[in-house]
Amino acid sequence: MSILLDESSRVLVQGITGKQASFHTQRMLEYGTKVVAGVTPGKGGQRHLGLPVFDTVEQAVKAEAPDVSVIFVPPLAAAEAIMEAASAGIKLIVCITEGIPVLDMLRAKKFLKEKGSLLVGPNTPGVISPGKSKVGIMPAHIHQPGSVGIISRSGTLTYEAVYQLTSLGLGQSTAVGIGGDPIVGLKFVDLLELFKNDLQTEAVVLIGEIGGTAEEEAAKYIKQSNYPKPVAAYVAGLTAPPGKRLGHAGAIIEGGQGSAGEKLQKLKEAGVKIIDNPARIGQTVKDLIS
Amino acid sequence: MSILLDESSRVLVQGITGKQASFHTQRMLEYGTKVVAGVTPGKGGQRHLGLPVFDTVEQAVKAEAPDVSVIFVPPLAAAEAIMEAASAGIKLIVCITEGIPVLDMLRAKKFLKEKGSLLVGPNTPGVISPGKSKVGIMPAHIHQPGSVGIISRSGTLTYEAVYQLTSLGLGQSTAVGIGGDPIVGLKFVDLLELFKNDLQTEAVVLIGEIGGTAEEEAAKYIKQSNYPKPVAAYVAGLTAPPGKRLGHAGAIIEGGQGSAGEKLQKLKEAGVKIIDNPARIGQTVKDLIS
Amino acid sequence: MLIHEYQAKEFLKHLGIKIPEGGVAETPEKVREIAEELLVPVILKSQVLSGGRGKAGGIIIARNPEEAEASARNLFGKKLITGQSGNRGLTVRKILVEKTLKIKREIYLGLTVDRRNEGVAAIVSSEGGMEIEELARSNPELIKKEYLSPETGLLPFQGRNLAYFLELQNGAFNTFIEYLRKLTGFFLSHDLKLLEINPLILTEEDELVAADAKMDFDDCSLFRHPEIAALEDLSEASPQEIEARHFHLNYIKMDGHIGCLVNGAGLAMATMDIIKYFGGEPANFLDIGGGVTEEAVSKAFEILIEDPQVTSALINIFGGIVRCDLVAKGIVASARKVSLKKPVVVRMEGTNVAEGKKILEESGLPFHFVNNFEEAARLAVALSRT
Amino acid sequence: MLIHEYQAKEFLKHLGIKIPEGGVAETPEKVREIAEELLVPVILKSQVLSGGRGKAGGIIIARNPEEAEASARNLFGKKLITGQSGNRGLTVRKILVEKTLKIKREIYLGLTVDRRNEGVAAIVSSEGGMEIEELARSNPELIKKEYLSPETGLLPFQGRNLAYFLELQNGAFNTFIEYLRKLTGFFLSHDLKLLEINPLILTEEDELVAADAKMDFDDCSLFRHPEIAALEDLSEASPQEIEARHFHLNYIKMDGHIGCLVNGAGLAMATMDIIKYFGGEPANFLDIGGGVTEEAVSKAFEILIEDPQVTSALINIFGGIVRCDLVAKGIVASARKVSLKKPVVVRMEGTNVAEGKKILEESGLPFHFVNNFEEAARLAVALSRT
Repeated sequence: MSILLDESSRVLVQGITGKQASFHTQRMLEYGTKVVAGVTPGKGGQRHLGLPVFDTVEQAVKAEAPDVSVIFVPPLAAAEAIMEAASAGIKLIVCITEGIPVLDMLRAKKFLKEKGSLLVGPNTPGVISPGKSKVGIMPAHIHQPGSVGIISRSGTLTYEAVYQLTSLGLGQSTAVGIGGDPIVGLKFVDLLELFKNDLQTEAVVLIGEIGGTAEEEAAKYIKQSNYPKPVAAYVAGLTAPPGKRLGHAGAIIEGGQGSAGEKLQKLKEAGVKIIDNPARIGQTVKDLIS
Repeated sequence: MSILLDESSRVLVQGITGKQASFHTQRMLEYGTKVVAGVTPGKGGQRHLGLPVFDTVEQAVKAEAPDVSVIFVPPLAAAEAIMEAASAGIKLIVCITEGIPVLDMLRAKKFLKEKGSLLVGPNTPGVISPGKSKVGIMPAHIHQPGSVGIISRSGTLTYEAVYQLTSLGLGQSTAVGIGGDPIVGLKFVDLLELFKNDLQTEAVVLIGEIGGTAEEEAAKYIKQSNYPKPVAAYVAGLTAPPGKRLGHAGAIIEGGQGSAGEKLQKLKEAGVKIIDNPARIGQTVKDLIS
Repeated sequence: MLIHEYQAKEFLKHLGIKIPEGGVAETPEKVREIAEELLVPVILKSQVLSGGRGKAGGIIIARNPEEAEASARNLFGKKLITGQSGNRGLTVRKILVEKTLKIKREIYLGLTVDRRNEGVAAIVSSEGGMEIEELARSNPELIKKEYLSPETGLLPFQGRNLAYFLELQNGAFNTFIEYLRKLTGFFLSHDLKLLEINPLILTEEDELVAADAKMDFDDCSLFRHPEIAALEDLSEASPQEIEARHFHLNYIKMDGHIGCLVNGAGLAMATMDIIKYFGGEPANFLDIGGGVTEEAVSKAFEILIEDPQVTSALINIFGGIVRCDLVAKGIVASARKVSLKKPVVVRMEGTNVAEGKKILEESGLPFHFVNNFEEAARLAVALSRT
Repeated sequence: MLIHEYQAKEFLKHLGIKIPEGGVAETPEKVREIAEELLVPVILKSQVLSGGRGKAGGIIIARNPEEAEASARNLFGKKLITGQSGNRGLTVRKILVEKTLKIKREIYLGLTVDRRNEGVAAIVSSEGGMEIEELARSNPELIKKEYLSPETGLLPFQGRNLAYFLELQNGAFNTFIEYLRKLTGFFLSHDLKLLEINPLILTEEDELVAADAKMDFDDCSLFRHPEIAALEDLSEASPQEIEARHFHLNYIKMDGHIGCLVNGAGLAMATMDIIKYFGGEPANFLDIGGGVTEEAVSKAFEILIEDPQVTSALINIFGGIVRCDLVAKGIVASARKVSLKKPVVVRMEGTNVAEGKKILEESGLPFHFVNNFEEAARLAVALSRT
């Protein structure tokens, strides 16, 4: 089954003619993702990588009926690209762009609530349902189809987790990068809910980090819902100094809140299997399942 | 049962110390409405008509737990009063004020959607569930408890309809003035839906008028839902000249749309009993029920 | 509240939106003077508050200043009868004289409060110059709408969606979006209900120029825009209408013979409808409103009863906020003043109805009392024919 | 991006929000001069980018100009060690000299992006002067929040809710709401993440005066606020940090011995964590990012390896967007330049890993290759102790 994406997902690339977008669209096509069109204002009517390019998402939707859009536009226009996609009726929007101003994201999220679209990111490597569809920038070869669901605030650390799992013979149902920004679309809780109902998924790995309260909310949800599948969690940043932003815009301990220790404590209390050593993510999940 | 209001409704009056508000609050109390508090910024801590006055709706909600608010504040502050009530968690907001700028109402309605409160009006005589609770400015004595639901865009014309019904021995479950402005809260469709599930209500009278498409939407809803109760409708303004605003801000035929004839046609097609003669509203309903 | 084209164009100019060169004149000589300055064929546009001015003969092209002056002489003082003017027509008092444009394309651009979708709709069409409602019926595929939030205004992609729909190119593409952004800002900050530029001309030089402009402001918002309220042109209002406004009465003159005085807009419409239902014709819409004074009732009655077209009157009051005794006092005062000769049917219900009737009865004036709404209407119709 | 108190107060002044009289000085003589003009006891406030300046001895009251000059002489050049400064402390380079206020009450006023509620929170407390997080734990009933929409800003009733909560009276009531409205507008238009006035003083004359001010701008938004970006104070950044910034490297100096070079923020944190897990201490956080160049990798390696505290290094690359060969080239160039003597453990996976390893191997430089993440960390920790 997998969540968010499957073989039938029709993918639009916003900002397709850019360098990064071109590179990754090529990779997605190679993976077998059904990329059906691209949008770059001013380049409508052209073809790029063999795909039709449109001036607006609305035109692309009309012509090619995509249901997923992946956004590669620069930070200053990215929040607006999210709104454009939602306005045109795209159901799942994956925003790769890093560095979107936080107030822009507040506005975009309000807009999304009215339209009812789902957002993954921004500042995310994207989503992959191995063997079915890859929408994002993650290296494809480390993945393999299977039964572990992954939800992560980090990019390369997700690759690390996937690599460990695959090395131990554990495939993934879907791996979702929720993004490293302070304001993101789908969060741990939303995705846990989706994985709960996904028959393919047997266990879920959460990869959190310092900052915000998404992990605490996940802990609360897992506890209150008597979450029916085993969950393991790693939270990065136990050694992070307070008040410093560690790479991700959202990774900061502020006013004494958002530390990794606190998050791990809450997750532990919710019955989540805590992973202390980031080199043992795969092994922990293996032990958990078997 | 009745809709929107019953004996247990706890009512707050926003702008209670004003002249109109004072007069009508007195009438509501006489009717037996459970008015529990009033709000006038700057007069918090005083008492008025024997009721406690608060500076903010939030304070009033904390102290007296009203679930309905009726608004008598001037047009320039009325949309904001609606938002204040919604923000404080009031479930039903009845806005009597006439003359609110239309863009203010667009903003207020967007706000309401986020908060989930129901709005009746603005520019409405209010809501009455005869014998239980009266929230508004309608003359009480013409009403009597019974089984006819009334939904109307007009004030005095509603009184006329109620008067005719009562004169023929037909009481009312609830009479709702939805307001004569272009942008209002609950519309015919929303209230038809409520009356549908109200055991006390046997038949519904719609009193429409020129302008907008609320009657057409009602017709569509009645048709599509196979509405289970008999509905009669009178639409005022068959003689109205196009392009002229007839008293109500919303009563205008614009661009050839919103005429009474068109509305009646749609209602008729939906199986609604059309009332040609406004002096026969009561008689028509009587014939319809028996 | 509608303002004149030339006033609307002043706003556009301030916003940085191109309008044709030209000026407003109140005399044929001034028209000639402006035409001479413009040096080319000019267009004379009668400034009356109505659409359909062209069909009514209110818009004329003149090839030279002499022709302009001559045409203007014909136009000034002329009564234009348009679809919205009623039979009396609208008198031409001002003429906008403008340079004609070299037209490549005509576009429709409108902003309006959309009641159904509860937002502000930005509407465009590649078929400018036509009435948009007409076009919406005949060729809906030529129209495109975007709904704007009153808080965010125009989002960039919405501007692009519309501009691409219109197939605008290069400079005109960006200019169009910029215009739309400015117009939306103006619409929201000045409480408009309708703003139309129809047509917006794409000239042969690829410039976008507003050849016409219509702005309708929300009457309810004028308290916060005194500078807009000051633009109101009352020259077409009858003295009765101006007086009625002064007393906050909702009065609209119509063509029938039965004067109506009613409280509440819905009941007033229903009263007109029932008159028609029984074969009569209402002479007016008149809603005295909820907060009416005795003096205003007097004035209301005076206005309707002194209308020479009126042969009978129907007073229909359902007392709620309005008290019947107050209405009765106002009517008696007025009826005495005008030495009432026309038949007046009175139907009263509600608050203080007994006191009201007593006042009317004791006045000794010839009122016909009917308690039943239907009977009252029948009688007023019958009496209007005697 | 944090700005100094005196800079934040300049913005407040522009907004029409009262601040204490005073001025900024960079010398003791200037401090005395300002104190002489102010004619009363003054307060000297060290301008460093950190809270907790009072506890660290950075804020001093002086009863006369002589005392002010003497105190300033002590302050200038002093290293203030606060909770946020790290052990090295922050050097006092500027002092804000202000007239002291006659205090009736101290209020807390803050605006912040609320991640959880995804809105802008306006926060007030009747207990000004304390840290709000502290207060939120100890006395949450003394705090009130309103959530503002980024589009509408402060709604009037929200201002009233907060002002009534603070029990402000008369003039101060309205002034407070006006301040809040202006601050919200500024917050939204200038992309702040945090704005605090703590305390906002109600003076004995019933005026509201901002005694302190903190403004933290969203780094991601600086591209559209060049005037804000220009206010950045880099005087406390180490040359390494400034260099790292120049190359768009996320580099943060820490106190340990093992230098880290990683791609990706999460993996970089995890790398620090695993070092700690095996008993080591990371010397830095370093995320080279996704769009890194060979030159930037060189610089990154140079920065960490030349840190005298560093005794071993761990390079952990999971190639995705970043190619292992590019990283390898960068490291080799840099290692050659600095004539590498410290042990370096390399763990590489992902895109072009074979090419990357080959480049490192062929360089002849003494890299330790470990394929396993855990083994790599263990080795780096072990090597740091030899």
